[in-house]
Amino acid sequence: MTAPLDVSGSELEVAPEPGPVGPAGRAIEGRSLGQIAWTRLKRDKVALTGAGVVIFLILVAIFAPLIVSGFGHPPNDFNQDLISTETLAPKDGTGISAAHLFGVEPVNGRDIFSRVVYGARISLLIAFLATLLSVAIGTALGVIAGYFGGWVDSLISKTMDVFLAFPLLVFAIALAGIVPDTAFGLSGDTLRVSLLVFIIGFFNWPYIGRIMRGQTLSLREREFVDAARSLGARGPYIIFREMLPNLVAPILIYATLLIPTNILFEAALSFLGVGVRPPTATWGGMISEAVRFYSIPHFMFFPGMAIFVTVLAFNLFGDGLRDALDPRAR
Amino acid sequence: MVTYIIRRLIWGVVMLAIVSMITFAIFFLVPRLAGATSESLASRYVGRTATAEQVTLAAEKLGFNDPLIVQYGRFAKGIVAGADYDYGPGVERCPAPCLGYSFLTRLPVWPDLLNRIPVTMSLAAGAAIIWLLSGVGTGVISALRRGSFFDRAAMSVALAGVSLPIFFTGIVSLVLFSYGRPLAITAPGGSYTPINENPAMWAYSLILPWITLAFLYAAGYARLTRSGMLETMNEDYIRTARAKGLPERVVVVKHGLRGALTPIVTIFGLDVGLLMGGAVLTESTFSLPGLGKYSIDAIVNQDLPKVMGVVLVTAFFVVLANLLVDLLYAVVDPRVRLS
Amino acid sequence: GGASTSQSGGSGASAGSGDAGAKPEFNAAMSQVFNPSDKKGGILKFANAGDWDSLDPADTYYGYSWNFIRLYGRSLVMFKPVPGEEGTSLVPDLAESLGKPSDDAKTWTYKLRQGVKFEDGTAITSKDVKYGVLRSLDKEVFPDGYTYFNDTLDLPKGYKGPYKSKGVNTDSAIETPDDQTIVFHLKQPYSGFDYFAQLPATIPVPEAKDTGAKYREHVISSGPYMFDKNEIGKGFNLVRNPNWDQATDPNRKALPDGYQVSTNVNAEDIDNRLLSGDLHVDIAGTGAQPATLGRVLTDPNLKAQTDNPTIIRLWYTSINGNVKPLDNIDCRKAVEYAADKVAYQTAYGGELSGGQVATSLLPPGIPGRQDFNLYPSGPDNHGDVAKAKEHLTACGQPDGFETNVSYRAERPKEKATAEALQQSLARVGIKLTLKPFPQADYFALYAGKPGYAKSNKLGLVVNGWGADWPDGYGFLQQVVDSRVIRETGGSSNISVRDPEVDKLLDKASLETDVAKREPIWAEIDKKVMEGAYILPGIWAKSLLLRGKGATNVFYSTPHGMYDYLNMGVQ
Amino acid sequence: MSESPEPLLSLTDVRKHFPITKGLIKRQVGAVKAVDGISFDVRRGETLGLVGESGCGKTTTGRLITRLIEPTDGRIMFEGRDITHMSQGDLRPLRRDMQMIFQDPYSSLNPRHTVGAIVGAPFRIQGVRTEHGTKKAVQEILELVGLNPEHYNRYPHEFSGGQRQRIGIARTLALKPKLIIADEPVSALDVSIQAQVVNLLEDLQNELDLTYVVIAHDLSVVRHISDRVAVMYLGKIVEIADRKDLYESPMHPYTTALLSAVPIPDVRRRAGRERIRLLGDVPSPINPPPACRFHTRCWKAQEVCRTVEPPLAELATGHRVACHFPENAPAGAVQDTSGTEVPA
Amino acid sequence: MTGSARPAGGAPVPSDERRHGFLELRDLRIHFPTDDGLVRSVDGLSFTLERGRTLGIVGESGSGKSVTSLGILGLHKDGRARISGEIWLDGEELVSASAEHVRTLRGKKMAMIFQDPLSAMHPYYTVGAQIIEAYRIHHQVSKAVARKHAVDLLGRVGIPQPDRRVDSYPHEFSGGMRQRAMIAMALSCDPELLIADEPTTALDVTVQAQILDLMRDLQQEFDSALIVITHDLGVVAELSDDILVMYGGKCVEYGTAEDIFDRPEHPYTWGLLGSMPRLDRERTERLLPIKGSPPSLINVPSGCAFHPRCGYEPRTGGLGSTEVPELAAADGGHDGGHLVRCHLPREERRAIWENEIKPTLESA
Ligand SMILES: Nc1ncnc2c1ncn2[C@@H]1O[C@H](COP(=O)(O)OP(=O)(O)OP(=O)(O)O)[C@@H](O)[C@H]1O
Ligand SMILES: Nc1ncnc2c1ncn2[C@@H]1O[C@H](COP(=O)(O)OP(=O)(O)OP(=O)(O)O)[C@@H](O)[C@H]1O
Ligand SMILES: [Mg+2]
Ligand SMILES: [Mg+2]
Repeated sequence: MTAPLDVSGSELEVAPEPGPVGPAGRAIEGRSLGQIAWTRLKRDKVALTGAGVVIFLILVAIFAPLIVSGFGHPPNDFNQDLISTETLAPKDGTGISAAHLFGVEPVNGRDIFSRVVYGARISLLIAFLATLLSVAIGTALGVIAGYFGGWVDSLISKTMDVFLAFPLLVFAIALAGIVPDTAFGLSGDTLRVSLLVFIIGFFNWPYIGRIMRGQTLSLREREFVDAARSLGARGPYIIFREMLPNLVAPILIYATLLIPTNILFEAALSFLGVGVRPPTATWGGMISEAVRFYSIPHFMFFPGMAIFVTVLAFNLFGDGLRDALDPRAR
Repeated sequence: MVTYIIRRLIWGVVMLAIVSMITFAIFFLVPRLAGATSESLASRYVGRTATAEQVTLAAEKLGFNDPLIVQYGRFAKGIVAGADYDYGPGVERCPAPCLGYSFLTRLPVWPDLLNRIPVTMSLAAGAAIIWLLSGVGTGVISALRRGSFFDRAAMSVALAGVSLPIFFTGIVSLVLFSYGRPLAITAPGGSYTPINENPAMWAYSLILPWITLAFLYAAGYARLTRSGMLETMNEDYIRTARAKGLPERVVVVKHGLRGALTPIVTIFGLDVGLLMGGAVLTESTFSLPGLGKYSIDAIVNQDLPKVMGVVLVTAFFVVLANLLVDLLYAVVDPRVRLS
Repeated sequence: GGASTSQSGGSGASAGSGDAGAKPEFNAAMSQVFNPSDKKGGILKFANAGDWDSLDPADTYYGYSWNFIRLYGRSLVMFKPVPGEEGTSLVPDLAESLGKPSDDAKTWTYKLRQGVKFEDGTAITSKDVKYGVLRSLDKEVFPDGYTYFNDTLDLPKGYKGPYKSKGVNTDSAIETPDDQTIVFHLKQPYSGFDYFAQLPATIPVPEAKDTGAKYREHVISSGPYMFDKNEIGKGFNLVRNPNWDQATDPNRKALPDGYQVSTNVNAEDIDNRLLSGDLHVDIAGTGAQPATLGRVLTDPNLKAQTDNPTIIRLWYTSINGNVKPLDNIDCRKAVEYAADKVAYQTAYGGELSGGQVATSLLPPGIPGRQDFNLYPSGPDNHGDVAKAKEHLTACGQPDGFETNVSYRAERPKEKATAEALQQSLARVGIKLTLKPFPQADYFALYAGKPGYAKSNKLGLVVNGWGADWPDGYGFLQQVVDSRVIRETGGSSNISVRDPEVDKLLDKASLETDVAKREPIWAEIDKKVMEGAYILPGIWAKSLLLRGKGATNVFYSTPHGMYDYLNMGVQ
Repeated sequence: MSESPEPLLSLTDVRKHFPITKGLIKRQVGAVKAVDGISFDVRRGETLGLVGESGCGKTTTGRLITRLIEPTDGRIMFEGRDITHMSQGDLRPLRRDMQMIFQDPYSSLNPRHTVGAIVGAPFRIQGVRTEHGTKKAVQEILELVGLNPEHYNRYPHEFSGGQRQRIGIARTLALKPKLIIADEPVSALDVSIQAQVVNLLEDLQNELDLTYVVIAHDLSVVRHISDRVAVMYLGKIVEIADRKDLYESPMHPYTTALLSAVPIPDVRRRAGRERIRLLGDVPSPINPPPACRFHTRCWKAQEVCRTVEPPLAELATGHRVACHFPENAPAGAVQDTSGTEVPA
Repeated sequence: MTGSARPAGGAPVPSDERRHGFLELRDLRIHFPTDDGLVRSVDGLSFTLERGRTLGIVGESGSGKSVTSLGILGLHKDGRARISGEIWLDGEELVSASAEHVRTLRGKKMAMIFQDPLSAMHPYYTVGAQIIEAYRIHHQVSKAVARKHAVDLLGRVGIPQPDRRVDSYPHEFSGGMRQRAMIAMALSCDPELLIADEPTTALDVTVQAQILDLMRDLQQEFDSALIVITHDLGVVAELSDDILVMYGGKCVEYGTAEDIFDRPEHPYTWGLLGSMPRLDRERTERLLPIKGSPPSLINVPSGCAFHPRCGYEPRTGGLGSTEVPELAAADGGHDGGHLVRCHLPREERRAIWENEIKPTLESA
């Protein structure tokens, strides 16, 4: 049984090639695997483009207020003078102008550019945090299951089975729908974001958990673990010093590939109306509104493209990262 | 083998029980933690002009005054032993598995589900065939012509495919190919026709959802198949097959694809299993009256018996798919032993 | 005044002045029958973006369902199926004439027509009507519907409907002295009982065929059509009822050979198919989708395929005096002044599809209504910021205040309204936070539950109300009577707690003289507005798309949509 | 080679059975009898070679000695202390004296650690402080095993197989152990590199006064490196003797067969050699043949071999054999267990 | 059994029409362009092999042994490899032949036995099916006939109850049986050239002995040409008539088995012999290892690839590190069949062997 992103352990190690070092051979700097991966990555133009876009998007998200204030249209401000009160559409069709780069929304004339820019904040924030949560839970439980084996493993594995049998989206919708407006000392966007992070992150951990468990199982068989044990190393030492460094690559790969999945997940929840509360802009939420106005295509186009470009960039970067860290897959 | 299946089935039942308990607890507890009383809960399920007396009645009838355990017990008992149902003029037996009665319509949930399953099944099956054929086919060709124009083009499309949210592609395709088009290639949803009524209409009403759903999955499968093929084509046994003088086609299909297909079959089984629980986004985008749309509607209406029913059915399909996949694995790969 | 006199649906005289009615133009089906015809045959295609609450006459509470149910069920009386004002008058259906009240208006007697049969050929008797009414009283089995009969009939104490109170003598409430006569006894005099008699609950139900909650799966027809195939969630077909006799029915033409109804159809697609002629009726009757507006209104040919009625429905926002500082009337008035009515209107769909800016509660069309505006919102209806600020100062909050606005999460228009209020009130420093709640729980658990609304500071609650029939009492009682507010939640009235209003309501219900009664409605309206308990948004309008190929199309005022009774296929 | 009074390591009837479980409740349905009652001593300063075919339990024995796995039965004494069931905590200090070299130079070094971290790990784990800091100590050891101390900051993947094996050896040497268990230390290496490592092991033994247990399947390597050799078959020791005795006059038929199966790199002698060819493979340790486990493949097997298990008896000084019909046995040394001895 | 192996120099082959050996490689080069640089896996390899004779190829890991064998079978053709030179098999040139043509020869005219029989057999097909498949590709016979043939073959290679085991999957076989099945598969079409790439490395000694016996017997029976690739000099000695020692993608010494074992002339060969503990000799106190480690095939050391590890390099007067030595006739070879690639003067090599190396190997 494979999770969508399966990265099996042995693949991530440098295959035993005849060492490039002869006794009299050229002196090679002490290059770590990370450095080698970086050299590989540097040659991968596509992945670098992806990385560039990702960084760009992160900057956009961070500096959204600055960018938007430059154009003078806060994301929630109405521009109803641009809207026809009969058809609800922008009077000139789209409202695209130098002032409104992406045009304005029907009904209330909010600036689409500002909303798309602000949407990046929510999307990326939730995707990052949820990924962090999944990875943290998944790694912790996966490693524990794989390392200790026995009933601990059975328990954790069965828990993962149960989680994987849940109709995820249904649960997410249900939970997001029935959690009250103020809870756990939080409210407003903070609560919603935390809730979404929790839901997305919490329901996704079994995937990475399985992978980490498999990786740990295979690492446990490696002789260097025995070596550490025969030196008298205790569990924590083995887990943290011996195993974790070897799990960094799969964690990194999985996390990068999980982020786009989570972006899509968040968009889906927002689309279904259980995301962050309005009027805070989200891409999924904008598309869901745009559905009613499909005859005004630019309304749907920009948030749709924003999701597409973001997810694509992360996927490209993730693929490249995997290729760089995992030479066999090339 | 038989004991294996029995063991797996027992575990499957346990899993369904756990899933149902968690679901029940979430829906039961969260509103109560938010301060709802059994009366205020009941007032969801009566008309807006209902009097306090009617609300109390409804709370009583729906059993909201009982503790959590009792309510869950009643639900579980219905599944195992069936339940009695007061439909007004008399009492009717709802045989096991009785998934209870909708809070809202007071009608049994099970027939509803039976009604919806064929829709979801049609959607899943059709899409699955399309994506399996196109995805695996593309993946194989890409792997064999690695680096070629076809490979690059196919992989770019595939990457785009996995990067597009399905509700977006769904709507765009509806706008492009259906809404108000004189030559609409599909009915835009809601006009689902059962296959036994009119197979042509059935296919017509599903073609767009199929393609939209299949596109997403086909993209993933193409990527998966390609990397799987690249990996198996590096296996020693492929070299052996070539050394025997087999034509390349045989090497690729009989030896390479056969080896690469096993993990794909596994994922395929699980994907279809999960889809059987309802492709929520696809069904709501295309207004298909399947399990996914049903679950959304149930949640919106806070109709717990319906939610429980659809969750259980989904989990059932997942458990079943898991089992089938494992059995299939043993058939496909003679090295696997079930124990 | 009713314009069309030539088209009296009841008499069956039509077709004469076909030319005027057949020309497609904007509002062509508003005050006259569009495309009149007597041609029989064909199948009428209806589609519904949602699903029925129930097809059972005892259980259904959707307006379109009351409109549609007349095809397979005959209640004692009905609204006259004609366009214009005349359509709000009642005519007998199953009964031979309208109800005969006793002097004190506590006893109402109806005589049934001879020769009316169920779809299986058995004759319909007054017992069947009585049974239909009695079973509708069981709110455990039929939780959804109205409670008019429960509340008004003089039932034995503790009576719970024919299922649970089997064999209980109910003659104190309804008597059936013979097979053709049915007599209703009320607890209190009620002069408008004929309005009750038009409710689907008076549709006869044969006791032997009653399957309680499951009856909705196959309702036994007493009208011209009966169920053929019914798949709940997907749709159903109606075919001709061979046992319906035109001679017994002056109201119905029964033109098409059948009806094909699909439910859960994509709303956008319904519009497209209506315009293309692939579909005859959008059964929900709520009008065009936003995406269609642009298309329809900019194309004169398409615009000619639309009608734009005002509906007896008010979209409004409750101003919750339980929440500080809205307990201060000046703060409430500040809200009334600051709100941008145009934004409100746009949120609901604009001038045509949304509605007309409302200045008070009672929508046009309710008898006795008066036009007044206590809080003029500036020359362009964008709100009067200066006045609002004045009142804020008076209220002691010169810089504004913070509160929440709640709405139903599933309703995009309410969301847009909340956003619009947030924007417009922000101009005077009133900061609103949006609080969406699930529709199913909106009144039961959140906004409609005073304790919750208070402790969670739901200062503004986006709301809406339409009358079950065009009458002041029906419109006002549920939304302004403070006594309908229940601590356990579920009430529609969220903000109006004015003893004087309650007193006026009581006065009106005891007043049997219509001429004296009707001015009271306007008085109540004024009182509520003076208290600034409610921010009226718009009186709803809808942009109805007239399906191509349908005949005898006209707007029915009491139903707020096209009349489905006598349509035919071209 | 003088016998010291107390052996450094002593195994008495040690067993390791890996359970095979089945079913929902993990019922044990059998066991892999990987090691099934072996006894031997290792004296200070000597090298004991352990040979046998794949799967006969050599690695398991090594892991039992280092207590990476818990013995099922028997007793393991190290420096006079019973470590058979000692807790891992109590073992920790002892581990300084007992180290293990692993077979696979690729998997025995953590690819994410630098050479310095790998060789310095023993200090860190055991909490040992060195005079001039760990780095200095590590560099000294690197030099000792013939690696460039400047390679301190490099990663294992930058080294060749032989160099990696040296790193592994350096790690074991860090704490100056008394006993080193080497599990197939050279079998993953090229012939030309094998010799380097073998020589290194020998040099280190001389320099540091080490005791080795060398596990290998290559008989010539074992002969080269060992003072005494034990031959294992299916979880049992079938013969144990001084190197010379074992290679020149093997007594167990299995040893004989093993020796004659080794291909000889001598072209002229290949025609004339008499060979003993065993049939088939080693049977499964789950269901080992009863009595003498070798009887299924033994050309000398008699009925008694199928019914009576031959004890590991000392037939000549320091030469123990478990066989009913040993070869090259001094006359009269054979215990007549069956009474139906047939001369070989 | 015609003639003995013909030596062939690395020098350009004369253009005159001379008879080709049954298998003849001329200046074969197989290079792989990789990210890190060009890998010269095989760099100018030439040899000749006649039917009925066995050639052993020894060399360190990565010296290009497997690449050579796959090259002969044409299995690099559709890969990234750059192949030049000539491969003549029974009068046909294979490097320039079409891939399709080479395919028809594979399995029928030339076959291969791989090192790891478990991974070299498809895990999802029975052993029988895999043999049958190989047979039916080249013979138009029914399934039943092919199956009978497979059973025969399995019996021939010593698998007990072949009619039953034919339906087993590879994982159900033990290591030795797998290798036997692999051999049966290779032999299914009576190939005239059989290449065994490390046929026994994965096996235990006792099983290795069985397989070596089997191969020897089969070769005599089929009279095919056999190439045995290994890094174990013992195995080579057991089977080969001629031996080719590879180092860094090149042949460094070539000769009859006797030449290589009795009169080796290349320092690398000496090193191999010295680093190997031998059961047939007295135990030496110390082994004589080759210092250093194998060369990178991307940055092949300049001059003689072995020079960084060669103890005698100083004696070449700097030539070793600058000039690639020619493969030239050695001193004592029969009819000049003993070739060595070394800068050391012939006499000096001879003297070193006789005086310095041989005594240490046989000491003690
Ligand atoms: N953890 C384990 N669980 C179950 N069986 C095991 C385990 N470890 C080893 N075995 C089994 O015990 C037997 C002996 O294994 P061991 O690894 O000791 O053999 P070995 O002599 O070292 O063989 P090799 O030469 O192949 O390394 C084998 O049959 C093996 O499959
Ligand atoms: N497809 C390839 N691409 C790049 N380099 C390759 C390829 N195949 C082989 N090589 C390189 O060619 C060299 C020779 O490999 P080859 O497999 O022939 O060695 P070998 O002598 O068979 O070694 P071993 O004894 O380990 O089997 C190695 O350095 C290897 O890394
Ligand atoms: Mg081992
Ligand atoms: Mg090789």
